[in-house]
Amino acid sequence: MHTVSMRLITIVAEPVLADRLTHDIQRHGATGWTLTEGRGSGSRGTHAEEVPGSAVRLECVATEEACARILGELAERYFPFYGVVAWVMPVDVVRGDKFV
Amino acid sequence: MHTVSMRLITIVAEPVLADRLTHDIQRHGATGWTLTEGRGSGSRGTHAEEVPGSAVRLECVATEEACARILGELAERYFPFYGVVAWVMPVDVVRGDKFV
Amino acid sequence: MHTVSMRLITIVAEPVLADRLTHDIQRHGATGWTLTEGRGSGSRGTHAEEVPGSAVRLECVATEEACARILGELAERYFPFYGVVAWVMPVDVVRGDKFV
Amino acid sequence: MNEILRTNLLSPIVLSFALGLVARVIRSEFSLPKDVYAGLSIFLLWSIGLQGGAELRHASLAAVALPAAATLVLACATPVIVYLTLRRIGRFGTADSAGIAAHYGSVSAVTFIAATAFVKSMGAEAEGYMPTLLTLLESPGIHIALAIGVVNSARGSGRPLRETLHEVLTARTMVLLVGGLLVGYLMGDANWRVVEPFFSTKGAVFRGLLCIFMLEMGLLAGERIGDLRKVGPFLIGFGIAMPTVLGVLGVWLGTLAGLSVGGATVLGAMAASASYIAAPPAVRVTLPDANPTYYLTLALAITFPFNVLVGIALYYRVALALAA
Amino acid sequence: MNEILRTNLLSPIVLSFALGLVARVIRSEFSLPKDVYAGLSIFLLWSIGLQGGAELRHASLAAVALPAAATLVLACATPVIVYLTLRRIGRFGTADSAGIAAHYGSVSAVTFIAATAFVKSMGAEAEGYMPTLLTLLESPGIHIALAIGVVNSARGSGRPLRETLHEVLTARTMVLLVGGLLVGYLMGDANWRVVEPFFSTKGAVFRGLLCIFMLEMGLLAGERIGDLRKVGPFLIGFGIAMPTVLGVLGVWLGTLAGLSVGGATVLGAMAASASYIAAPPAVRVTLPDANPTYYLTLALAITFPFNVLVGIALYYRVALALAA
Amino acid sequence: MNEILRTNLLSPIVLSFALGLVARVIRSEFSLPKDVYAGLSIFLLWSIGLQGGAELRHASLAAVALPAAATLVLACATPVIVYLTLRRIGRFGTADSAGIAAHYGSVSAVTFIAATAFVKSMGAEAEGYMPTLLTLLESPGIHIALAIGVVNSARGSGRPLRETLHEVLTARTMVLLVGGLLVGYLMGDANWRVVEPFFSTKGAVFRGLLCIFMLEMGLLAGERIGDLRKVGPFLIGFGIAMPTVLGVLGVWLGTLAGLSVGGATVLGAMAASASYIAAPPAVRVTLPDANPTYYLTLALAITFPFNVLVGIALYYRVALALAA
Ligand SMILES: Nc1ncnc2c1ncn2[C@@H]1O[C@H](COP(=O)(O)O)[C@@H](O)[C@H]1O
Ligand SMILES: Nc1ncnc2c1ncn2[C@@H]1O[C@H](COP(=O)(O)O)[C@@H](O)[C@H]1O
Ligand SMILES: Nc1ncnc2c1ncn2[C@@H]1O[C@H](COP(=O)(O)O)[C@@H](O)[C@H]1O
Ligand code: NA
Ligand code: NA
Ligand code: NA
Repeated sequence: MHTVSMRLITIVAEPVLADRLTHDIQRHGATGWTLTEGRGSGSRGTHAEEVPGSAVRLECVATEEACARILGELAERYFPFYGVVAWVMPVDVVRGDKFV
Repeated sequence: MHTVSMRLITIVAEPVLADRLTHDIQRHGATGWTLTEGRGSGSRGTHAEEVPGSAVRLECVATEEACARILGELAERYFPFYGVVAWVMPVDVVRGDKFV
Repeated sequence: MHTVSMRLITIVAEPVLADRLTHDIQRHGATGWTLTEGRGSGSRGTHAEEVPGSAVRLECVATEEACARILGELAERYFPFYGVVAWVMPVDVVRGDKFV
Repeated sequence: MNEILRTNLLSPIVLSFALGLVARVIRSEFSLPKDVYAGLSIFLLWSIGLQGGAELRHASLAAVALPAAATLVLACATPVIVYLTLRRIGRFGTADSAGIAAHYGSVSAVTFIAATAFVKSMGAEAEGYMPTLLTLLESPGIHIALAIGVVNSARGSGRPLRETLHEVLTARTMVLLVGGLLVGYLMGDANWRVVEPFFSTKGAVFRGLLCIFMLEMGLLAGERIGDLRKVGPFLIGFGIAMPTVLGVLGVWLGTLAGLSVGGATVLGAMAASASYIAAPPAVRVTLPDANPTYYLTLALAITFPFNVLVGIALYYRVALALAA
Repeated sequence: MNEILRTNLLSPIVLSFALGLVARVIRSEFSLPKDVYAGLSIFLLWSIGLQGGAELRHASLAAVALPAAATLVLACATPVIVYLTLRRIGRFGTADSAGIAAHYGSVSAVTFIAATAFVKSMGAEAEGYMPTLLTLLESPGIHIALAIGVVNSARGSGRPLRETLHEVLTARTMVLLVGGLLVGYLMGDANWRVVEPFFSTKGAVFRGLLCIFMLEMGLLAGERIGDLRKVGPFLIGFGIAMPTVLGVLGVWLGTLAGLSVGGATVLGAMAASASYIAAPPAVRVTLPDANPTYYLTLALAITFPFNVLVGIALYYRVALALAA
Repeated sequence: MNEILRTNLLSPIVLSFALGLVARVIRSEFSLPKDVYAGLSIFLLWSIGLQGGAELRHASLAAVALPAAATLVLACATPVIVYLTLRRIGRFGTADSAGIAAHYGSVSAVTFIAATAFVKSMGAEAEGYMPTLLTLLESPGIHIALAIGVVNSARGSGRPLRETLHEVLTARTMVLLVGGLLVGYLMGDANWRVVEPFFSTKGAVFRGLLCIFMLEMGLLAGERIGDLRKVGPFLIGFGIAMPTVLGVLGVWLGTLAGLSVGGATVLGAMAASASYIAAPPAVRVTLPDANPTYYLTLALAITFPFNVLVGIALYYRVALALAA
């Protein structure tokens, strides 16, 4: 199986941000995303959600550059104000062209 | 803590495939799996689901060979027809024998 | 984007353990966690849940040492009795101080 | 006809559907939570099944036999008519033609209910055993169309047809409709009277929950509206002309089989309707080559609204004419 | 006895359960969405609590005192009987014996409702304050069994027993039953009459939703049927004999305490039933050595169906005999 | 006043809320599943909308005009009053002041219902078209407060205000209230009578589901109780004094506009209430600098319980006095 190395960025955030984040990552070149709902706890206690503690978890496989741009935007626009964490790791995919 | 290196394969797919995929990965030697439900967007716009955009996210820790075989089957049987993406990454686990 | 290397530990377990696990990881120095609900299958067939097969998936970004301590506690207190699996992988994060 | 249409368009079912459609068009983020939507569809199907079973106790076998035969004829004819039309006239491929045929071969439970409510509001209540006919029509058409597709298709999904047929036969819709029919029949009148206010398809609970369900149907249809461009003018025309043909055929067969005006109208609506719950996953796994945009847009965004807004009233006019 | 059994087997509750069982056996993918299932169980428990509270206003303390005492005797005796039987006769370990005892020490709310509905359909309605007894029986048996298990078990979960007992006392079932009792009592008759058609356990809404819940209970029991082989013949026999013994004990104590035939039957069914909502998680975290396959299969796949299909009718026969 | 308070405190709505609060305080893990909670709030809003629409058919435009004007005056005055009080007296920053103003500028549907139920139980039923006023009051206050906040705030969220306003106008609450109003109005009396037992805000279904919803409201409020320390004494006092002022203002304007005692009380309760469904997400994305602990604790843990427990009874007393 021929695989290509890409980056997976995972963003966990307050649910109010869900739509904006999916738009943002697509603007930076991501070709797709997957979102699951859950709950969490971190440094910011209170979320503006009906159900306290709820969180969305957004995953996106993209190029290293796209992930760096996404991280940059997160750091600038969201980290100061919102409950958001993100992490990046290398992954192997088949059909690497799908994600560019 | 003594850890062993294994592979984690994550498959995101149309929900209609959920049962087939869990069977497939077990056929290729996986000893377990975890499935969460979510939604997503990618290159194929339309899913045959009642609720458009819904997706399942299947995770499986397995040996490198098992993951390669699973990727191979995905590429052959599902990639041409269905909305499916998959990625693989190395992970450390305790009790490595559980996954073989 | 300046990133720092951390560890991501993912724990999949029977839902009855959810609250204990989130307490445990915080006791070992984790500053936050994210939990999603799903279902799964592994070596232990029967869970004591109303809905068989349900599972929780707990993620936590922490230092390598914290992850090792968490794995150690899991191995000692839960692995012998409960349906629990866990894996660890390196991830890159912005704002590394958030997780210490 | 104008008065008939007006009654239909101002029914809560149609108004709720329209509201959902509008909400999507103005890009509202509103939608029913997934589990609520699934719970509602379980309640609706189960109620239809139960009520059908309870009513069946009061129908003689003789009375049901002919309409049941007519329904089975429709179950076999519909997928074949749709398949051939798409292959011969539309020049579609095997998979797409068979996939779409599976949807029209089955039936939309919500269209069935809308038709039942409509004829009642026109003072021409349908026979009580109509849910039995719905149950009969639910699955054979899917089986036939999938079989046509698999037999004629070089490139299969590598999955035994048998497995899919088992899935269709044991799907949620079948368990609830067939199972409800049995439970409703067996529980007897005294037991039915206890739960009737809750399950009756004429009652406030059923009608109320149906409104909420229709809101979501409107949202789902609205979501597909953008795909109308993708399916092209032929399929848009097909999604209106084909239900008209099948609806008139259903009304005619129903009248022949001795159904009342209301009953023939409802049978026509069933024939004309396309399934969007049972058929899509079955087609998706068995005929992966078939384009989901085609069958989903047809079923949800064209034929369903057409039937609910206009079709049912039309079949009623036809039934009136045939009865006269 | 035949006529009694027939009435019971054709009740909507039993039929829906059977349908769920069959659906799982034919490997249908049908199931209730998780949140719908949880929502239904909240509604059922809350309704039972409210109605119990509303009825309690009309009962004199004197009338309730003796039955309440009988219930508390059952709450203490049941776990001990079950524990000793399993240890001495079954030769099971401490954890397994105590774990199973916790399940029989508590009570299955659905069995309670099935019994209430059954005696009503036999024309022997139970006392209005029965939900109060249900609430009394809910938690002490779990506490006693867990305490036995922890005291006798070398290898604990490393978790203070106190924490688990707090969890049991504040669990969903307790909040809804005890809380409902209080709210129902305090709101007064005028307020209760407004919501009674919705919450009454004799009403169409409650009975209808119960049917849907029983569908899922059938599915869950069906899911455990494969485990019958794993639990072995002793436990299968135990799962039938033990509820029979406890049921007769309950009926006898109930009759002694002055309950009517209907009330004694329902108390017997409560004693005979095993909890599958409150007990399993409490046992799982406190006695991790106890094998969940044993207690879940017993509670859900053996004793629950046994009670619902046959046991309740049997306890009713016994209550009739004792009353004569 | 004592008797009035007692009636209110023993209503099922208040008792259920209190139970939820207590359950959280004793650290019960009980909560409504997410989809059930969302489903309930959809049902409640949709019912209010439909009933409002159905009642509107029976109201003359002349009768509605003045109360509607009074409502719009409240919609503009409330956010300004709250904003200035917080800036001038409380010395809060722009974002926090505007964020809190948006919450009081809008309205809590559950407070509205509690008030409606209360005045009915006091024999002073409010006008049937009150839901129309609720709909009018829902969104303008949010728009005004956000505009104030954005204009006066140096550091914005980098997101066009237009987008947020669109979101507020197409949010779930608006779709259900405005849409329900239209559907209820258009469907006509005959259709409304069919579904009325299900949707009527005076009926058993609505009242019963509302109780279950209030349980969760109690849990949510209880969850915020720990934050009372964080908001400090000024805001705690504000969360009680401000609704009192706004409530009296609302009652006065309502009486001026010709509303009955019941109607004026309900309008007062609407003015006094703070939104916790529509406002929080809108404020969060538009004024990210505003501290959610402030506005959520105020709306949910202070003003909501204050209104439900005491405020409504107070506004009723004021309305009685003004009418005399
Ligand atoms: N160390 C962590 N590991 C995993 N998830 C986290 C961590 N810290 C925070 N989160 C998630 O990110 C969300 C926002 O975090 P925060 O901004 O710290 O409040 C939380 O609700 C959690 O779901
Ligand atoms: N780049 C991506 N990153 C994460 N998930 C993706 C990505 N692309 C697609 N997906 C997921 O895979 C599903 C199928 O993708 P596709 O086959 O591209 O339609 C989508 O619904 C998404 O949930
Ligand atoms: N190989 C695996 N890969 C991913 N998840 C697993 C794997 N094995 C087990 N799990 C998850 O861990 C839970 C407990 O596993 P077990 O202790 O093996 O029964 C299962 O319910 C699955 O959700
Ligand atoms: Na059809
Ligand atoms: Na018991
Ligand atoms: Na207000």
